[in-house]
Amino acid sequence: MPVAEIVFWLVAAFTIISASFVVLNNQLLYSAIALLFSLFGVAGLYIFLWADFIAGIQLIVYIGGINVLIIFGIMLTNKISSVRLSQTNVQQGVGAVIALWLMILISLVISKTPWLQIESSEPSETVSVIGTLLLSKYLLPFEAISLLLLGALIGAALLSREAT
Amino acid sequence: MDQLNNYLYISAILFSLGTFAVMTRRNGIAVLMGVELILNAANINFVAFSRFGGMNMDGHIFSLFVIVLAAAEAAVALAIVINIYNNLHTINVDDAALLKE
Amino acid sequence: MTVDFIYNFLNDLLPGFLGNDLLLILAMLLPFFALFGFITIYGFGVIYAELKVSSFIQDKTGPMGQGYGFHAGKWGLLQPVADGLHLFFKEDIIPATADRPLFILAPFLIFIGMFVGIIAIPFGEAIIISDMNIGIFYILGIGSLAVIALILAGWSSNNKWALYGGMRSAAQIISYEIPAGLSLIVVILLASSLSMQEIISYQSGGIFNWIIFDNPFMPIAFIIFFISALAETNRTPFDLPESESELVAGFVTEYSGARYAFFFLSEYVNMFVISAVAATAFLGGWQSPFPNFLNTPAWSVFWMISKAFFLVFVMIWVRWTVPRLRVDQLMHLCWKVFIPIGLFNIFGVSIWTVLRG
Amino acid sequence: MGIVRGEEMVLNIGPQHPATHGVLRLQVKTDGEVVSQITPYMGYLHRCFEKHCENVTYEQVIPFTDRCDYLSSMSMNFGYVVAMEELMDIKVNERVEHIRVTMAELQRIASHLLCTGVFGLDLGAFTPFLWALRDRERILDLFELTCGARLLYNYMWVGGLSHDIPNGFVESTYEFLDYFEPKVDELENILAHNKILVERSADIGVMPKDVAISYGVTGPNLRASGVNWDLRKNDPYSIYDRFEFNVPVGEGIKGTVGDCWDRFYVRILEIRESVKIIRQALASMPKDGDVHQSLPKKLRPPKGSIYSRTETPRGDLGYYIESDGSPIPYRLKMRSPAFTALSVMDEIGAGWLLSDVLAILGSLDIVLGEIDR
Amino acid sequence: MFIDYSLYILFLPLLAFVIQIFFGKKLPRQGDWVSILAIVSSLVLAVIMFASMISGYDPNFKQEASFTWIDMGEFKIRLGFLVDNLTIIMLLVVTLISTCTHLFSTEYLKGDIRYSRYFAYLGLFTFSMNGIVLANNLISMYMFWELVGVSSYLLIGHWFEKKSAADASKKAFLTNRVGDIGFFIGIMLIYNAIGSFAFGDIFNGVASEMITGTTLTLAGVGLFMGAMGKSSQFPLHIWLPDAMEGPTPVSALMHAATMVAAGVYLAVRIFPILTPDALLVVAYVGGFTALFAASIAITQRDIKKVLAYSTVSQLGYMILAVGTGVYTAAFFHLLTHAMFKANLFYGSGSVIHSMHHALHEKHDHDTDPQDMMNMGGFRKKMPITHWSMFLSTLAIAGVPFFSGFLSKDAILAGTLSFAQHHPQHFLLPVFGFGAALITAFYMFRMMFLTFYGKSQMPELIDDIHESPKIMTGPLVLLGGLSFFIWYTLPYFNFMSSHGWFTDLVVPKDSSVPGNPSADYISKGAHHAHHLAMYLSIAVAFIGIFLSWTFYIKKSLSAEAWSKRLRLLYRWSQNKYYFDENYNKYLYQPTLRLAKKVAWVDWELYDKYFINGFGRLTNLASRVAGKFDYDGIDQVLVDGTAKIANFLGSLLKTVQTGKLQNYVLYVTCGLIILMIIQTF
Amino acid sequence: MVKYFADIYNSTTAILSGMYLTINHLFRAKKGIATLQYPEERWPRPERTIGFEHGSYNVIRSRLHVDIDDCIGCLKCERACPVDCIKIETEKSPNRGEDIKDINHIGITSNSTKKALVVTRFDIDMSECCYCNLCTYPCPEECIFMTGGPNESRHSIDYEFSEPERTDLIYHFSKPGTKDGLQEMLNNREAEA
Amino acid sequence: MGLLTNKFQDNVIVEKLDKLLSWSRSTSPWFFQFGTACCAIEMMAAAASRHDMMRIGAIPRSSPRQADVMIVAGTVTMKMAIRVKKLYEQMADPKYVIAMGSCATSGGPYWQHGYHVLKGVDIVIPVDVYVPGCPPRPESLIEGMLKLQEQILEERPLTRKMT
Repeated sequence: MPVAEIVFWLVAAFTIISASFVVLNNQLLYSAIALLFSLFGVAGLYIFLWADFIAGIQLIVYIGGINVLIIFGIMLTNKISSVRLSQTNVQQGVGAVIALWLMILISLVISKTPWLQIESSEPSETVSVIGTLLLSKYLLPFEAISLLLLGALIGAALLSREAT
Repeated sequence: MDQLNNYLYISAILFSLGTFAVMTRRNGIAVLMGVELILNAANINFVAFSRFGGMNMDGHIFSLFVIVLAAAEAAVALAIVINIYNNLHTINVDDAALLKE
Repeated sequence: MTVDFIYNFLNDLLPGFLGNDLLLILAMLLPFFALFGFITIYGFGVIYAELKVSSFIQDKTGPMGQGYGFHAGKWGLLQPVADGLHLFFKEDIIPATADRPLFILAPFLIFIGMFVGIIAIPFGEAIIISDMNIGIFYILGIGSLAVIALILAGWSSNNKWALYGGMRSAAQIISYEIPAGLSLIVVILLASSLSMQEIISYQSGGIFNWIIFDNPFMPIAFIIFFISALAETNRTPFDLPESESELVAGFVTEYSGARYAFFFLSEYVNMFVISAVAATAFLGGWQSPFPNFLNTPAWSVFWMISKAFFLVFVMIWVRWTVPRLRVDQLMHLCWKVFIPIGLFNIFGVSIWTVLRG
Repeated sequence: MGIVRGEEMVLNIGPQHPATHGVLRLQVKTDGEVVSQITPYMGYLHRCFEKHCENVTYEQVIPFTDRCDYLSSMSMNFGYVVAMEELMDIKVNERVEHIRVTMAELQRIASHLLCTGVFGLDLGAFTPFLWALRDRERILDLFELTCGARLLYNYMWVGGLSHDIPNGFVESTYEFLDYFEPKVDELENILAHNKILVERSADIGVMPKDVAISYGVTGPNLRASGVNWDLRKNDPYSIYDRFEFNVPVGEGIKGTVGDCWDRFYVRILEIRESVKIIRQALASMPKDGDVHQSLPKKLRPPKGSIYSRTETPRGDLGYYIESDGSPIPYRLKMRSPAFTALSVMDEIGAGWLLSDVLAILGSLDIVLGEIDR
Repeated sequence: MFIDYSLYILFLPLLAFVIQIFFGKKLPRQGDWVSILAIVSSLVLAVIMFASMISGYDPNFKQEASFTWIDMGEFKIRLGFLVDNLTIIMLLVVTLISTCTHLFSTEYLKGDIRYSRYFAYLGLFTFSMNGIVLANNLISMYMFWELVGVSSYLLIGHWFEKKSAADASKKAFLTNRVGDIGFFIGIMLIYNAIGSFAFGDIFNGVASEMITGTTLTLAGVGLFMGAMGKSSQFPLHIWLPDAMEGPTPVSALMHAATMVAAGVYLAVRIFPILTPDALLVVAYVGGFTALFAASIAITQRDIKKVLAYSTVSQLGYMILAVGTGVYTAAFFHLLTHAMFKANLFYGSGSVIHSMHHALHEKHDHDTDPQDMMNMGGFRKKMPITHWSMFLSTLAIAGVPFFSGFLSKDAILAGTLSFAQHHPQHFLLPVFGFGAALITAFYMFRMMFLTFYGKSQMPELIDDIHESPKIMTGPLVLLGGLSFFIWYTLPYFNFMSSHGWFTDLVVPKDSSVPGNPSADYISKGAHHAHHLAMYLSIAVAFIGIFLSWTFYIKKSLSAEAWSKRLRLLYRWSQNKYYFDENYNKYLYQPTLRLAKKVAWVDWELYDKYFINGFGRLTNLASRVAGKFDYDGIDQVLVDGTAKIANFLGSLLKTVQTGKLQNYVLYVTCGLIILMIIQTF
Repeated sequence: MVKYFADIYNSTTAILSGMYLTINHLFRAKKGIATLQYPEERWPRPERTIGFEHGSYNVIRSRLHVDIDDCIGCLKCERACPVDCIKIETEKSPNRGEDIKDINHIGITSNSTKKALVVTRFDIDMSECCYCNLCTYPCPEECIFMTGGPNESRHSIDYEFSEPERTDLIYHFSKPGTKDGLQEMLNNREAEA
Repeated sequence: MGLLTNKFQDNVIVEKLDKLLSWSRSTSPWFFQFGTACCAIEMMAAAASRHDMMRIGAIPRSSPRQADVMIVAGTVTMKMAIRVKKLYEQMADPKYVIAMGSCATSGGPYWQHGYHVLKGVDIVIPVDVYVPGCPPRPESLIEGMLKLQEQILEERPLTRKMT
């Protein structure tokens, strides 16, 4: 097995283990940190998929933005003085069964479908292609998403304002 | 690593883990984390299909959109959660069941 | 030096000595060891420089190696070594009320965040560990790890000062990433690439081709980037998170020994990374200031390091000159001064580019 | 910022904290970064000064007055000897008066230098602090030249001085003043007009006139609030009525009258005025004169009491001495200026950010030695 | 190189403006050196451009650069810059006069409270004027056109504490707006027909008859209305004399040399699309303005007012020339006029400056320093000012060997030839020569009253001094430029085969089919040349002679003649009651109309119609409501709701209000679907 | 808006001028440095040659020293001390002004005063001393003084006497064995008598 | 440090390492600014330009966790004694204490009548070096620091104690 393959499986295992830690841990902050590692692993997977720009975006937006937001959220919604931020779960048994079923079913679908794979080579430049696409073919969605972001910005600001 | 299926399996596992989190956790922020996992699973699929479907970047664009959406969603969701906390002093989503009746 | 280069070199040197995979791993690890050595030496150098520069500014001599017995070398040159050694062998206290795993994780996280950033910094035409397509983007992204590390450090210490420090630094770093990014976007706009090497090659041909002299907006962008960099490294006038007179020692209040040394060192490594990015993006990177002169690989390493060190020196210089800002003034500066000017800058540079064709 | 909204947190600044200028404990209630209430707790440096004085003779009190306000020992000595001389009706000669005034004003410069430097340090500027200390060392050299001690002098005695000034003292003082004046400009340049410092201190912690007066704040803090009150002018003791000098008051150049910046800047202006006074005192100093009054071996003041006040670098210093005719004071009470300055802390400090509170504390220039006594 | 240089010329003053407006007060000397540095650099660049244009002369030289400004699919607007011979000369003129103004102002406005702001606005004005010159299309020209209006507003109102100045600036701005509406209509008409704003496209479009007939005429007249506003032609001329409230250097720069010339420049630019009808309108407006303004100028007492009406008159000349087809002559006159009229304004500024100082010495604050009746005998006291003004006066009067003679002669020749071809328009040359006669008369009247004879306020004469060097410098320079020799320079240029300066701009054929060709016009003008020359020389000397008899020899009494022609005199003195008439017949009726309309709107429409409608609706709704509640609501709607309520209470058990449960249901559903789909 | 830019301008210039100041200090470090390389070089102690008769007293507040041979045991210094850090015990000398060889007691001071008392204990606890110099003034024999300064010929300056043990800071000036020796001698004499 | 302390037999390598370690500790004694009263001012003076403690490697720290040497400068009152002990306990090993000035050494001027003054800080924490003076001159403090360095340099932290 070539080194790259080993690294790939390591990254995949890392991602999944961190993700299960996110799901199974009872301490919120630990979950958030585990989520950080999981997102990191996903960024690694992106690199294996030749999507280096997406990996960079994943780093900046997810790790630098969303994860920090989540950590802030955790700290804002708990008494700071208490270190242990535990939480409780409901319907774990049913949930586990259903989630397992879901996974099995999706895996079945995946394995049964004859996927079409087109051989292609690693592109030398992804950023400019994405940029061009964004401003030509996907201009409308791009604008829409900017509007959405603006709305989210205003909404979040409005919601978190003190009610005075 | 040069097989589409591998990525799809990973994404399936992430997806079901995320679903599990959304189904079982009571804490709003934990639910949010589950949602993030689900979105990531979808993103892996997008990028993987793009990679094995001829490397035509459309998948990248979609995952880009998803990431942006996720950012917006996280911001708004956290704002809501904090609002709930300020009003009800809890962030367990099932306690905030004013919608019920 | 790229991994491939080392790999080929090793392969030529020791044909068949190791398996290909092992050789590859070796080729990957070697630059990391080199990097580690570099960081160690750099750390000693920069700490010594900080001590000395601050002392001279304050009309004193700083470490002179005086003292009892075998003292710290001439002019105290060994002072940082002694500092480092004694820190690493000090007792390592984890407060009983602290959150143990996170308390241990935080210093490593921040150090890794800083350390991994260096691999995308070019020291010469081929002297770069990894020439990424998205180099500058990567460094920005990896830098955001520091935020989480600082929050964790502040929070897990279970100390109010540390908590305040961590929160302040997180807010500060997140905010200042925006103006830093805005001013880098201008550079990307000009060089039309995210790759560090291509940004540098855009600036080839002497000092007047450097991006900072490219058009009248660039010095502004450079200044914004530099000040944001100061803020991101938590240095005066933005050292609120560890401000001595307010928060005792900020988020490192509870850290001692080797863990504290990690925080300490990572601050300086971060200074270097940011300075190197600034040098790459604005000051021509490893390009010599004279066109086609002194541009051999050895010289290029020299230019890169001297440019970065100059900026590090300026950071030290600023630190010992100005008072620190208040939290709201800090945010005011970021959101009401830097971001509007940064946006205006983007606008201006775009128009300039269009007009210049 | 509102990091932690709606959650009040109690912070204990001190007793061991870099910004409290000693062992003061400020219990601070914060809401996020905003401070809602400040309660100073004192007594961490209570050294039993007043009780001590009831156990030692009148001469032996002087070393203890030194230790009250250790940043301006000369002025503390001065106040005590002025009170004693008033009580015993002693008139000291001209030379002694001139030397005393010179010393007190040098001490004022030294104290204000440290205060301005530490204020800068509280706001994060390290370098000016060391520059200020560097110049302060020169003053301490002068003191050392005179009486051999650097910090606690025991120099002014009842009815005179412990020593005459040495030969060459006047010249070295002139030399020092010539060296020093440009350095004040430098200090002012790097601190007073620095935009960041102005932003940090202007309009912060405004102490209005009436608050200052009703809390009994004195000294530069009072003058910064716009009240022209200086005992050297308003109730001259010693020979201060002979000298030409101005009493700088806060004018709110960068903000409101009575803000931190004014308190800081008034001190810099006072440094300049002190330089003026020293120059005049040195110029008019008589050439000779015994620095010791012939007094009995043991000081036995007549029965009675006295309250006398002088202007130290921190404000009005009052000594109340009650004598029962024995060589040991029956009761000695000190009214210390920094105590009132600290008591105003909650009034002007609440509502500001945490960083501002420390700036306000720094600008009040308190010394715990005399607060706790 | 040309495009680069012209961009630098364009943006340097803007840079100076930005620096001045933000940091001006902080800089040493209030930063006037920044503006001067910028404008001098621009001047140097313009001179370089001009020199290289001369050395490698190419009559059809043209460079264009453009970029897309707005791109909305089909709808595209491209902005750009055009550099040709016309532009280069114009740039030279603008930067030269602007430089002179900057230098002059440093002394003239010394100690002014808004000194730096003044320089900033000068920079803004220069920028926008250069923009007009450089524009290669109507829309960017319009943009700069408005910018010129704004900066003119700011500069006229520089001393806005004075009510008259504030009013004058408003008047100038609003009057210009009237013209600009026409301009904009013209632009839109053309864009509608041709689909582009660029001059090249428009000319081609007109040539290929994409727009013809009345539309084209209307468009041309519309565009010309803009020129009318800016160049203050007859019905819209009222703002220019009032604009003299601004600082005198501003008058020299804007109201003599550049801004008002913008209208002429526009007319010259759009000449190829003007139809014969439009040209006639142009010619008559111009000619009438020339004579009419000159007749006002005779009786004015204020030195600057005289110059202002003179300017209006001269601009009328230029417009007249455009209208008669000799538009290169118009441009030539624009050039020479810029030089000597700017010089005259500087001279008057210098005189006013010293008058002002003299009055200040005497603590006399009531006497008007601009009134010519208080002057006289300044020749000895202010020799440099006198001589330079004298040279310019000779030039404007059309005395041979001075620049004005050349350009005026060309215009008159063109007019004469036009009248020869179209005898029914004999009035045009009459306007022209009449105006020339009166011009010579009143200009010398001004000179004589100011500099000759005895002082009319003898107590002042001792305090009158020559202005400082920085003010006389521009005077000397521009006075020197009044000699004809400079405008024949290309003739002596061994690298060029071209004669007179006017030939630098080669007339082009009109794009409108059927218009006479350029060759035809120039031949006609050449034909009429000699006659026109003799006539104009004669007319000029008659005017000068008359003036001499009136004001030096005093063999004819000015008072007596004014009494004799009392009606005319009073009309002229009061500017033909234009402002009053406008006020009476235009403004007041408009206001009254507005009040009437408002009354109708409020009292009638709102009270009766709207409210009545409301009442009606109210009634109808009550009826409808009864039906709605009793019929639909009770039976239909509530019935449905009852059913829904019943169903809802059934489903309520599923509705737990717990998010987790919902997700669970959803996932279950998903699984069931997948199972169905898969197996 | 103008204020906004003016603020930016002001802060920039203020910071730049500050930085100019500091860089000046940095580059003129050689000239400006105020540091004293303490163990190698010392700040010159002020030399005092003032006229009045205290000239023989040192004014530098350093360690106290007692020339025990000159001490007559008058206890004036003990009384003057505000903190009572001087402890003196005396015994009556058998013969006024007599040298007692056994305990190295010299009977006559350098000022030719005959001693009536033998100082059996003269302890100064330097850790309690407040360096006020009050004890040196009343001494009639000028035998207690702070070291250094004009006294340098007698005892060099000494402010560096840090000790790892606190008891080392208590200085015993009376000659060792004085008390016991005197007692023994007196006992002997008694016995002889 | 606790992990390695006194675990090794005496041999050459350990001895060299020992020396290196004690050298590093003695060369960079970071001190904790624990100024309470008058002596604090002289401690500042010792750290300031004229005397510059940094020459011998002593750098002030404001958090006890990172400091090696605690300089107790000034009077310690009964109320403060608890805090002194607490702060001392918060310091990481190896830690040293310098008692600066008379008050910290023995209560100083207040030893007799000072009912509220701790009579010597060695009552609550172990003191390594006593610096006399009231207040000690900066030179004295530096001298005390040098004495402490001398002590530290002679320590052999790694070597197993022969007991």
